[in-house]
Amino acid sequence: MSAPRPDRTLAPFGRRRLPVVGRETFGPYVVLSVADADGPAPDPGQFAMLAAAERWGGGADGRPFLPRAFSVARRHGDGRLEFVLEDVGPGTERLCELEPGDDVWLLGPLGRGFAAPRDGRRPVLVGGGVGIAPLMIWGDALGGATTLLGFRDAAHAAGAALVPGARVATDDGSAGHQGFVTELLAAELGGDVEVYACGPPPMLEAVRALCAEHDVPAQLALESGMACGFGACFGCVVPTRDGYVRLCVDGPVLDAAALAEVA
Amino acid sequence: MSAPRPDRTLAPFGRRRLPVVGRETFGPYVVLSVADADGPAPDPGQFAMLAAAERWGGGADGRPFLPRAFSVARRHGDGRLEFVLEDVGPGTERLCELEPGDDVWLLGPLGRGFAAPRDGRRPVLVGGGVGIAPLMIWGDALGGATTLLGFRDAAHAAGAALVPGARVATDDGSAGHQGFVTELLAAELGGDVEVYACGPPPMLEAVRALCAEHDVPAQLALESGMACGFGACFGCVVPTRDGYVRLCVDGPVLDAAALAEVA
Amino acid sequence: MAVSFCGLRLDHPIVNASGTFDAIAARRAFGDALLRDFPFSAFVSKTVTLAPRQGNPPPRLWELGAGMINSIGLPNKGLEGYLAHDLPELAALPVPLIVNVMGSSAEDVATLVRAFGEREEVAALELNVSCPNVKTGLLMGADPGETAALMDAVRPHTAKPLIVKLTPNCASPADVAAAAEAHGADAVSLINTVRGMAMDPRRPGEPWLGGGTGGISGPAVRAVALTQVREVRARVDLPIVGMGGVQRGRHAKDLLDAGADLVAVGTESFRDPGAGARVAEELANCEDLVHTQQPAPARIAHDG
Amino acid sequence: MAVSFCGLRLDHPIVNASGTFDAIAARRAFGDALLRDFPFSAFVSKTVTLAPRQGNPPPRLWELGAGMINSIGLPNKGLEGYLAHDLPELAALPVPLIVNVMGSSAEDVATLVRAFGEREEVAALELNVSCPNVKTGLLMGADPGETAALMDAVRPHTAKPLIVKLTPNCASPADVAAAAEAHGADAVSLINTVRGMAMDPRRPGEPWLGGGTGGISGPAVRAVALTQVREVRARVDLPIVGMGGVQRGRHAKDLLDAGADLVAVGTESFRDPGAGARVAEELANCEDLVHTQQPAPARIAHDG
Ligand SMILES: Cc1cc2nc3c(=O)[nH]c(=O)nc-3n(C[C@H](O)[C@H](O)[C@H](O)COP(=O)(O)OP(=O)(O)OC[C@H]3O[C@@H](n4cnc5c(N)ncnc54)[C@H](O)[C@@H]3O)c2cc1C
Ligand SMILES: Cc1cc2nc3c(=O)[nH]c(=O)nc-3n(C[C@H](O)[C@H](O)[C@H](O)COP(=O)(O)OP(=O)(O)OC[C@H]3O[C@@H](n4cnc5c(N)ncnc54)[C@H](O)[C@@H]3O)c2cc1C
Ligand SMILES: Cc1cc2nc3c(=O)[nH]c(=O)nc-3n(C[C@H](O)[C@H](O)[C@H](O)COP(=O)(O)O)c2cc1C
Ligand SMILES: Cc1cc2nc3c(=O)[nH]c(=O)nc-3n(C[C@H](O)[C@H](O)[C@H](O)COP(=O)(O)O)c2cc1C
Ligand code: FES
Ligand code: FES
Repeated sequence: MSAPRPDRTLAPFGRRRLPVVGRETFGPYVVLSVADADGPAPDPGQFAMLAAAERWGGGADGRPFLPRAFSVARRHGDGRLEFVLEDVGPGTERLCELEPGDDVWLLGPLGRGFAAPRDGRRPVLVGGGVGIAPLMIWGDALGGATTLLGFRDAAHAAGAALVPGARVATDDGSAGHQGFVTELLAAELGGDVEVYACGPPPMLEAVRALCAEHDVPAQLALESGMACGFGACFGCVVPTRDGYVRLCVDGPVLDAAALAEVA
Repeated sequence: MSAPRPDRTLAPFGRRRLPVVGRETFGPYVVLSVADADGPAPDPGQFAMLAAAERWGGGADGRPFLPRAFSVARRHGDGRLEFVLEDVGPGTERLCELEPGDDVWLLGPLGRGFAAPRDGRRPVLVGGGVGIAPLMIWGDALGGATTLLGFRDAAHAAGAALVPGARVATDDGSAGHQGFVTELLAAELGGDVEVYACGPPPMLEAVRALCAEHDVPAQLALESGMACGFGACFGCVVPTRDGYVRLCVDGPVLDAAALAEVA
Repeated sequence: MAVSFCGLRLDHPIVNASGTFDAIAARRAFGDALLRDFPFSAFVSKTVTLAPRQGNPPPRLWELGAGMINSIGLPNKGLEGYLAHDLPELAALPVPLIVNVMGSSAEDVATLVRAFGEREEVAALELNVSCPNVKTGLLMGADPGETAALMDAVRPHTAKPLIVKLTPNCASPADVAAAAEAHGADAVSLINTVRGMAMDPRRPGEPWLGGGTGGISGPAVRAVALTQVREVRARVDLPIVGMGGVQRGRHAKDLLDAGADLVAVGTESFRDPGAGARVAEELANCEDLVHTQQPAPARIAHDG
Repeated sequence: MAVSFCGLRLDHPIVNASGTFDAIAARRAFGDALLRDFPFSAFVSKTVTLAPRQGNPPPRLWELGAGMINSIGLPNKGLEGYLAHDLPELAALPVPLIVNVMGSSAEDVATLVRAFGEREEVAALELNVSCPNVKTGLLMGADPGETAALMDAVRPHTAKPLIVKLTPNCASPADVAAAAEAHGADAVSLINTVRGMAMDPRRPGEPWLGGGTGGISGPAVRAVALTQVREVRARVDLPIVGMGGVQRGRHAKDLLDAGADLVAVGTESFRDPGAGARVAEELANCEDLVHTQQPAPARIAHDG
């Protein structure tokens, strides 16, 4: 096994038990801060597998059992990592109730993050709902970028406060532009841009199709159900033009050109 | 199905969700109070199946799953039920951490309790460890009785405060008489007495053998692993001279004469 | 949600699993309240054998995080004892009675079937075939040929509905179900418990259960039940009683969707004696039928 | 806690379960740290087939309260791809390599066994027999005769240790193990996953998994593994690799007590990639080997 040239920031081998040091809410979203002073600085777009150190299990149908994947949303100089969580099931429910004083198990950083814009293109970041998370750290790294965010309604749009200066669309028009965030994106596709998107599959598919139509490169941060996060289970595959790839090791960021469709 | 003459206080059909209204500790024992104003007054020696209403499961190996059996230790005029718990595993651990504001599921009262002393005999109550629980309510009902309690050490003997006036033995002599509680009992077996005992099997076996030797009647409150508590699973059997009996419906109090041995 | 099953009209599709509810003992504990609020639409007895059985030595129970293992060993009063003592009491139940029987030879089972088939208190019979045939050594319910031979031997002895209770501990319950169907069964029920064991934490190398091995039930076997019910449904047209780990309405719904006609609640009754009625109600009200807290559209879906 | 297994000397008794740890992918994620702290005393590959396989359509995973169901569908590069790309990388691992192979006919398996048997990087072979024989339609590993025939066909092709990986989805894994032993197997491993499925919460009646049914692993199958290992031990003298739901040292201890010689950790590695080493350490230190918090004497015992 010859040492491969790493195409990503490597994770320390083994999960580590880390203290929760902050919890803030932005509308329905919870920003969880975890102190990871000895951990490496993740690449923007990388993720971590998280589980509560206590009481992981015993929720609906006894779940959660496996850890859950979350994009690293921000890293502070002291090693503090921020995650943006939305409570959608037993795993996120449990993580959303953690408070400073509780611990998490963290494995990461994992996966391949965003690549720099090709040929000096102008980055445009597009997020839907909790898909805002990886765009925060990517915007930080880029030193700021045009950011377009779509939310269901004004309540959810409270999450937009996490990216100051972002433009917002809501499905019901209760905040910002009424309509899909792709409508805001369409207006940005004139010049030499590269699009970075994260959000629900229908939004990503709309972004992919739109960028393909305008011949604009795009990098999409996808999701899929993951058991392990480090290539062990082959559970997280998504179909690409080259067949299935494991999102946890070959993604979560995939080049839009590699995908026929986001399903 | 002709209505049988009830030989016990019947339980309402169905478990009921009841609030915890008190929690006190006596050494290693936790006294949990549950408000059950609408429930029937249990017979001394009857028990209830308890489970925490929240977070029942998710402990060691994902347990507990089934409810747990506990003797009713006291009932107050307002329907408040007291249970004396010792943390010995995931079920008792969870119940011991409950506080006022939490709820429990309770099914009961269940089983057959103590019978009045035969022929006006003088009752002598003998308890070992958390086996004190059913003796408390029985002592109340008898209007006081000679009570002998055995504990491992002085720390555990803190439980003796639950029965004012009880005489105590400890294995290590750190409180009361040094030695087994059966040594205190031996001194009581002179006259016409009836013994009521609850405690670990070796203690109950010693009580049974001693009483048999002295031709003194005894009623023993036994334990066994129970899944249901109402005769459904056939899991809680103990061997008697007449074969196996289900402790949850034919006990938990059995006449010592019915047993060849407490194993 | 009244349903019809093998000619029986039932108030709702939830019955008890054999051996997990003793209506006579429950009457002692709960009195007449049990009859008023009887949780099941039919009552299935614990397994009855020709001769009385004491059952296995304790301990008989081991708790799992998601269920339990039992080695009860089918204690029962035997045919005569059952006819004399239990049947009259069970006749007073407000629902039809299904008697579950087992024997270690086809003749034994035939005797039981004939005896119960003659009694008007008995609405149907369930055959517990999780038993080795003393003659062939094969588990009757694990082998299609054994099951066929058993059905041929017992079918002539009653016109009452015969439900064959399949074991999950074989390569293909669907093959066994097909044999049962071809040889005159009126319905199949599944799953029985899954073979399992636990070690005694205090005696290294020794099994905990008095019977050595036991049967797993409860949520741990739910996914097994679902797949076996679906496989059996793909092979037979008979009505199916589905069971295994049902705790909520949506678990019953899954089994019905997989092809069951009735659903039995077993282990969950130990946690909640009224579980049968609760599951029936959750099912009827479509309560709790969705697994996740949030609807699909607004979140990042999980299906890559 | 060094152990010897089929002539291999291993540092401790904990290996990985096939298909639950990809050392090459893990190297991409963790770099050389993986090699330094390699958690297993031997590395078992994911199943390799003659031709490449894409695997099943997603979703491939369903979470249970006590484990998971997978329908991965054995994606792999096929024999040639594996020899060309994977084998050289795996040769750098600090532990012996056991290659797991599967084929839908005895000839396919023989080809795989011969090809890998010739490679000095390969210390032993594991035969995944949870596969239908395309010729007979029978699941190779569910039938003693099929397993015997398979062993007869492949045994002549290598002198390397052959481990037969038994399926739990049959009436008697012990019968299959006995056939494997009689026909030249060097060891058996068990259990593979238990057949199960889940319904899609959003599409009533439709299975969740892309493959329809899947295999249950994790704590939910631990009691099944324990009983099958014990049954197999009672029948064969071969070394046994026991697996199924091992999360802690005491779970490994239980399997060893039941008759296993090695223990494999599978699903737990998904939760904790270092689980193999942790379990080995817990086992060596007799940590966590007792289930309950308090010693027996001072409490009211539970054994009535
Ligand atoms: C690379 C990556 C990055 C991510 N980043 C973020 C992030 O930054 N913030 C964030 O909030 N989320 C993020 N997610 C999503 C997050 O991982 C999921 O929301 C989380 O796993 C849900 O777990 P849960 O237990 O709360 O919900 P679950 O109940 O697991 O449900 C989520 C969905 O899974 C399906 N499902 C339901 N039951 C089951 C079952 N038993 N087994 C399997 N699937 C089931 C359903 O489709 C359901 O809607 C990310 C995911 C990936 C892969
Ligand atoms: C009628 C009756 C009255 C009782 N009254 C009281 C009372 O008033 N106060 C009180 O504190 N206790 C009482 N008990 C005992 C109480 O029910 C048990 O202590 C309790 O069930 C233990 O549960 P646990 O989860 O804490 O411990 P468990 O872990 O369940 O362990 C207790 C014992 O069970 C065995 N065991 C270990 N693992 C398992 C497993 N997986 N499955 C099955 N058995 C296992 C071991 O022997 C262990 O020592 C009573 C019991 C009965 C039957
Ligand atoms: C304690 C116990 C006793 C059982 N006794 C019997 C029995 O006597 N006859 C029978 O056919 N099945 C018996 N079963 C199996 C159940 O009827 C049912 O098939 C199995 O428990 C699966 O359902 P569940 O997961 O809902 O419990 C028993 C199950 C348990 C848990
Ligand atoms: C995701 C996943 C993939 C698996 N792939 C294989 C495989 O390729 N070949 C094989 O023989 N077993 C495979 N198995 C079965 C495991 O090797 C093991 O037998 C089973 O998971 C039980 O162990 P566990 O409970 O510790 O996971 C797989 C299991 C899982 C969970
Ligand atoms: S999550 Fe396991 S391989 Fe990707
Ligand atoms: S505890 Fe179930 S029958 Fe006694």
